[in-house]
Amino acid sequence: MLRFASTYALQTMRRNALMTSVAIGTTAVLLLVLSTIAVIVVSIDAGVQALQSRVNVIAYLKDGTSPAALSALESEMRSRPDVAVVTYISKDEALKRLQKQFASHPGLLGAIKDNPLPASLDVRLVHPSAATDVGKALQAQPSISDVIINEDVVNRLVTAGRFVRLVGAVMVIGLSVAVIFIMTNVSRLAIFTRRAEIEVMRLVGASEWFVRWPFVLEGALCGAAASLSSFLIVAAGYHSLIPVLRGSFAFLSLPVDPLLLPKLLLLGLLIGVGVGVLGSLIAVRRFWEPATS
Amino acid sequence: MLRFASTYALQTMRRNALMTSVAIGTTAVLLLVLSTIAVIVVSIDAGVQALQSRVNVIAYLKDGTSPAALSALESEMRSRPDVAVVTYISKDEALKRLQKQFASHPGLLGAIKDNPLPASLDVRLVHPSAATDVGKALQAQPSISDVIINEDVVNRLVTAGRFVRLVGAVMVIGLSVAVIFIMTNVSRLAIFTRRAEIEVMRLVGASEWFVRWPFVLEGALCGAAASLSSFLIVAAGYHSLIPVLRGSFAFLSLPVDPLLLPKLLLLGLLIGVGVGVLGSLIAVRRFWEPATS
Amino acid sequence: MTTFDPIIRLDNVSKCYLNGVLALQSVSLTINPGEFVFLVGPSGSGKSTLLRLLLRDERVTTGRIFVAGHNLLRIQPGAIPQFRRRIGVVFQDYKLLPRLTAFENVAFALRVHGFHDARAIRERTIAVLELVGLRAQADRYPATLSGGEQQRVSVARALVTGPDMLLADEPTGNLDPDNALAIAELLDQINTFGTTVVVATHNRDLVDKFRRRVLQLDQGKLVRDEESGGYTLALAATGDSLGESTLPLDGRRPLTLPEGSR
Amino acid sequence: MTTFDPIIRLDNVSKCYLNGVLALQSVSLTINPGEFVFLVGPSGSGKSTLLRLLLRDERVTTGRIFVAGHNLLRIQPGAIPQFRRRIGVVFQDYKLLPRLTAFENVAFALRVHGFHDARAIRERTIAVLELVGLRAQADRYPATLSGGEQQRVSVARALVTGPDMLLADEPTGNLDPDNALAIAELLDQINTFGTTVVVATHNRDLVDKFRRRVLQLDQGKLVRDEESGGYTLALAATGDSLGESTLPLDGRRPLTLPEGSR
Ligand SMILES: Nc1ncnc2c1ncn2[C@@H]1O[C@H](COP(=O)(O)OP(=O)(O)OP(=O)(O)O)[C@@H](O)[C@H]1O
Ligand SMILES: Nc1ncnc2c1ncn2[C@@H]1O[C@H](COP(=O)(O)OP(=O)(O)OP(=O)(O)O)[C@@H](O)[C@H]1O
Ligand SMILES: [Mg+2]
Ligand SMILES: [Mg+2]
Repeated sequence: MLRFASTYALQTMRRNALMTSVAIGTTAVLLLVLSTIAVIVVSIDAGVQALQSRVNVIAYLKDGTSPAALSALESEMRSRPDVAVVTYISKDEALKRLQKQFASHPGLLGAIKDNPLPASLDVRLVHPSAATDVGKALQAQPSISDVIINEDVVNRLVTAGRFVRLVGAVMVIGLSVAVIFIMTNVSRLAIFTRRAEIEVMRLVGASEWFVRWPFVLEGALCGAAASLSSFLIVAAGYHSLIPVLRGSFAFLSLPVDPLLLPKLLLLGLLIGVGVGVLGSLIAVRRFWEPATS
Repeated sequence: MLRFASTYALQTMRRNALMTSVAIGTTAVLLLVLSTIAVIVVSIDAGVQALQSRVNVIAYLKDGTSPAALSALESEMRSRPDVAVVTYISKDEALKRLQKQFASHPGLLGAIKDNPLPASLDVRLVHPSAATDVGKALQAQPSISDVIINEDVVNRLVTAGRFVRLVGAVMVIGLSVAVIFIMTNVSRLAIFTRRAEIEVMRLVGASEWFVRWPFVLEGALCGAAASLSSFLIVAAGYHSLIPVLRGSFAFLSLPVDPLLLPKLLLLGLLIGVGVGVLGSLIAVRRFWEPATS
Repeated sequence: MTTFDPIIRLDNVSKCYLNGVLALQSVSLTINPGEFVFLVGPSGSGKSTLLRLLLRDERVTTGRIFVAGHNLLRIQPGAIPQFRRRIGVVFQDYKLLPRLTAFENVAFALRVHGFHDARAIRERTIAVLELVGLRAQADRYPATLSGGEQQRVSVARALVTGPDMLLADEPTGNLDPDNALAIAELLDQINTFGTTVVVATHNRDLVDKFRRRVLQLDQGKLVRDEESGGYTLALAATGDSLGESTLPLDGRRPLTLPEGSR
Repeated sequence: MTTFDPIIRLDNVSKCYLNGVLALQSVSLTINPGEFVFLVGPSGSGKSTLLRLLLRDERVTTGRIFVAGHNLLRIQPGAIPQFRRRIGVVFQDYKLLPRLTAFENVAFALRVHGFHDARAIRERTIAVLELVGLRAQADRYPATLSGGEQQRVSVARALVTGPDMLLADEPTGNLDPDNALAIAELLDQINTFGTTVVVATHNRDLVDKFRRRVLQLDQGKLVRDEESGGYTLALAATGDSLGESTLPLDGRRPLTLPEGSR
C-alpha cells in the first residue's frame, strides 16, 4: 500500500505542479522567515550575554592584608560557580589607572602623595544577577574594607537581558504559531481543492488510510522540500553575512553557537514535515465521510 | 456591473466560507506578524536613538573666559542644527561632581586645594556622528582649552545604531516581501480552485472585466477585513503591553511615535487590499482564455 | 449472508435530503442475488437517490435497508469501505479521478481491492478497457476524453474488480445506440456470471430489448415492479402512461418570454 | 453579417488536440440562419469538438471557420465575449456555476448580457425555468439537483437570452423520453422563432421523429449531410450502417478477465 501511496503522491505532485509549488514555496518562505528571525534573536541574545559577562564587583582590600590571606580569598572566590574571573589590582596599579583616567588634567592628581588608593579584587561574574550575592560574600571577609557594585549598570544589563529574552521569545514563539497556522491553512486549502478526489476514492471503497497515505506523504515531501530549501538559504546567508557583520560591528562581538545551524535544520524539518503530515491528516479526516459525520 | 459584482462577491464569500476564512485568517496573521515586528523594530530603533541623543562633547573653558564670550559661545553652539542641548558647568559644579564620584574614597580628594578643575560646556548632540564636527568647531574657539570626545562611546553608539537600523530594515523589508509572496500564493490557490467557474463565465460570454470584478472585490474585501482585524489586535496589544514594558524596562525609555498606529493601519490596508486586488487580477488573468493564450 | 437471502432489501424506506426534498417515499423492495433490474422513472424521480442509499453514500431517513448482508443503518463506519468494495458503481457523473489517466483510474479500483502485482493489474485493466473499446485511450486524462469515453471508463472501473453487485446510474446517457447496446450487453454478460445488476436508465430501447425486471419510480414512490417489463407499462404503450409529464410544454403553450429591459 | 449568408461555414477544418488526437478531419459544411441541424455520430467522433470550435472555445488547427459573420481564426480576443453572447450553449457536462442556485445560474446569462433591471431578470428567468419544468427547483444549488435537472438548468441558461444561435451538446442525455421530447420541442419552437439550432445527440427517437437536417460524423470525418434525415442512413435502417461498432463485444467474445493475484 505504501508503494502505491508514494507513486500516487509523486504523480499527483507532478501533475498538479501549481499546487505543489505553492505549498512548497509558501512553507519555505515561512520557515525562512522563522529561521532568520530565530538566528537574529539568538545572536542578539548572545551579544547581550557577552556584555553581561563583563559585569564586575570591585572589593577594596584593607591595607596590610597578607599575601596568604589574599590568595586564600582569591581562590575562594574563583571556586564560586557564579564567578568567572578574579583579578588582583595592587595599590600601584590602581594609581596608574587613575592617572591614566585623568591624563588630561595633570594638575588634578599632581597634588596626590603617598598613594591613598587601596588595592582591590576585580571579580567578573557569570551573570549580573549574581552581583548582590557575590558582593555580600566579599563584604563578609575580614580583609575587605569596601565593596562596590555598579548597581546601575548591573540593573540595566539584567533588565536589558530580560527584555531581549522576552521580546525574542515572544517573536520566535508567536512567529512559530503564525507559521503553523498559515501552513495548516494552506494545506487545508490544498486538500479542499481535492475533496472531490477524496470523495471518489471513498465511494470506490478505499479505506480511510488508503486515502490518507498519499496525502500524508505529499505533506511530508512538501514539508521536507520546503525546510531543506529554506535551510540552504539560511545557511548560505549565515555563512556569507556573519563574517561581514562581525567585521562591521566588531564590538558587538557576536558569538557563534556551532550547533545553531543543525538546530535550525532540525526545527525546520520538525515544523515543515510535522505540519505537512498533521495538516494532511486533519484535512483528509475533515472531508472523510462528509455525508455521515 | 459593479452592483452585480459586489452581490456576487459577497454571495460567493458567504457560500464558500472555508476559503474566505482561510484567506482572511492567513492574511490577518501575516499582517499581524509584520506589524508586530515593525512595532518592535521601530521601538528598538527609537530606544537606540534616545541613547544616541545622550552623546555629548565636553569642552573645557580657559580660566578667565568672560561671561560675554561664554554666552556668545553658548548661543553659537545652540544655533547649530546638530546640537541638541548645551549646558554650562562651572568650576564649583565640576568639583562637586568629582567629589560625588569619589565619595567612597574621601581620602583621595581631601588633598586637593584651590580647585584645579576647569569650567566646561557639556554639548549634547542630535546624533553621535556629529561629534567630530562639533568637536572641531569647539576646538577652534579661542576660549576653549581642550575638547573631550568619548570616541569609544560615540563609535559604539553609531555602530549599534547602524546595526539596529540595518537588521530592522532587513527584517521589515524581508518580511514584507515574504508576506506579499505568501498572500499572492494563497490568492493564486484560492482562484485556482475556481478556475472552472472562470471558464464557465467566459464560455457564457462574460467579458474579462465582468469576470474580474467579483474576484477583485473579493480580494479587496478579504484584504480589508484581514488588515482591520490584525490592526485591532496590534493596537490592543500595543496599548496594553507598552505601559507594562515601559514599567519593567524603564531605562530603555521606549518613546512613542503618536503616528505609529495610524501608519501601521495604512501599511496594513495598503498591503492587504493591494495584494488582494492585484493577486486576484493576476490570478484571473492567468486563467483567462486558457485555450488560446 | 447466505446466497438465498435477498442481496438488497428495502423496508418502507424514505429519504429526505437536508434541504427538505423528499426524494424517496416508503419504498419497499427486494432484489435477489443474480437478478438484473432496470430502474426507470422521469428525471428527479429518485433513481440516483436509491442507488446512493444502496452504496451507503447517503443514509435513509426512515425505514430499513439491507444490502449484501449488512444493515446499512447499523453498519460501522470502519466496515463501509470493505462493504463498498463488493459493489461496482457507474456514477451518473462518472466520478473519475482527474489526475489519473483512464488506465490508472481503472487500475485504482484494483489497488483499492488490495491487488499488488503490477503485471496482473496491467493485464486485467487493459482487458477491461478493451471490452469497453478504450484500449487506445488508456493513457489519456479524463479531461481529454469525450463524454461517452469518460462514461465508458467509469463502466470499466466498475467492472474490473468483478464485484458481487453492480450499480449503474444512467451508464449509456452519453453513448450512441451501438455503444449503448454494447455496454448493456456487457452488463448482461456480467450478470450471467452471477453479478447482481441494477441499472438506472432512461434508455427506452434497452429496457424494451432486454425485457428484464423493471422497477419504476415516480416522484419518489415505487409505482411499478414488473418482471420482464418494458420501459413503459405494457397496458398503455404510449408516453402518457408515465403519469403527467413534468413539463408544462405538453400543452403546447406558445413560447413567449417576457421582454427584459436592458 | 447579412441574413442571407450562411451563419456557419467550415472550409476543410481539421482539429488536432495538443496530445495529438485528430478529432476532426477536413470537415466542410455550411449552415444557414434559421436552420435546425442534428449532429450525430458514435462516441468520440468529434461532435463536441465541432461545437467547441463554433464557440471559439477551441481553435481550428487547419482550415477556415466563419460563425455569425466572424472569421474565428482572426477574431480579436476582446471581441470573443461579445461574439459568444450571440450564442446559447448547452454543454455536455452542463457547466453550471456551483455556488449559484438554479435561478442565479440562469439569471447570470442575463447579467452577462447587460440586463440590469432586477424585476425583468426575475420574470424572464422564472418563465424559462418554468418552461423546462424547474420552477420548484429555482432556489437549489446544482449539487442538490438530479442529473436531469442540472441538464435542464443548462438548457434554460442557453435559452434565456434569446440567442441568434443555439448549440446543444447532448441536451437530453440524462432525461427520460418524455422530458427529452419536451426539451426537443422547446428547441424546435425556438427555431421557429428564427434561432439557428445545432443539436449534437445520440437520441435516435428524437432525430427520427423530427426529421431535420442531419450531419453525421465518424472518426472526425463528415460522413453524411442529409436533409430531413433519420438517426441512421435511410437505405440501411439497422445499426450496422453506422460503420463497425467501436466495441469488440459485438463478436460476443466471452467475458473472461485475467485473474489478478492478490
Ligand atoms: N444532494 C441532494 N440534496 C437535496 N436534494 C437532492 C439531492 N440530490 C437529489 N435531490 C433531489 O431529490 C430528487 C431525486 O433526485 P435523484 O437524483 O434521485 O433523481 P433521479 O431519478 O436520479 O433523476 P435524473 O434522472 O434526473 O438523474 C430530485 O428532486 C432532486 O432535486
Ligand atoms: N481536450 C481534449 N484533448 C485531447 N483530446 C480530446 C479532447 N477532447 C476530446 N478529445 C478527443 O477527441 C475525439 C473527439 O472527441 P469529442 O468530445 O469531440 O467526441 P464526441 O463526438 O463529442 O463524443 P461523445 O459522444 O462521447 O461526447 C475523441 O477521441 C476524444 O478522445
Ligand atoms: Mg440521477
Ligand atoms: Mg461529446
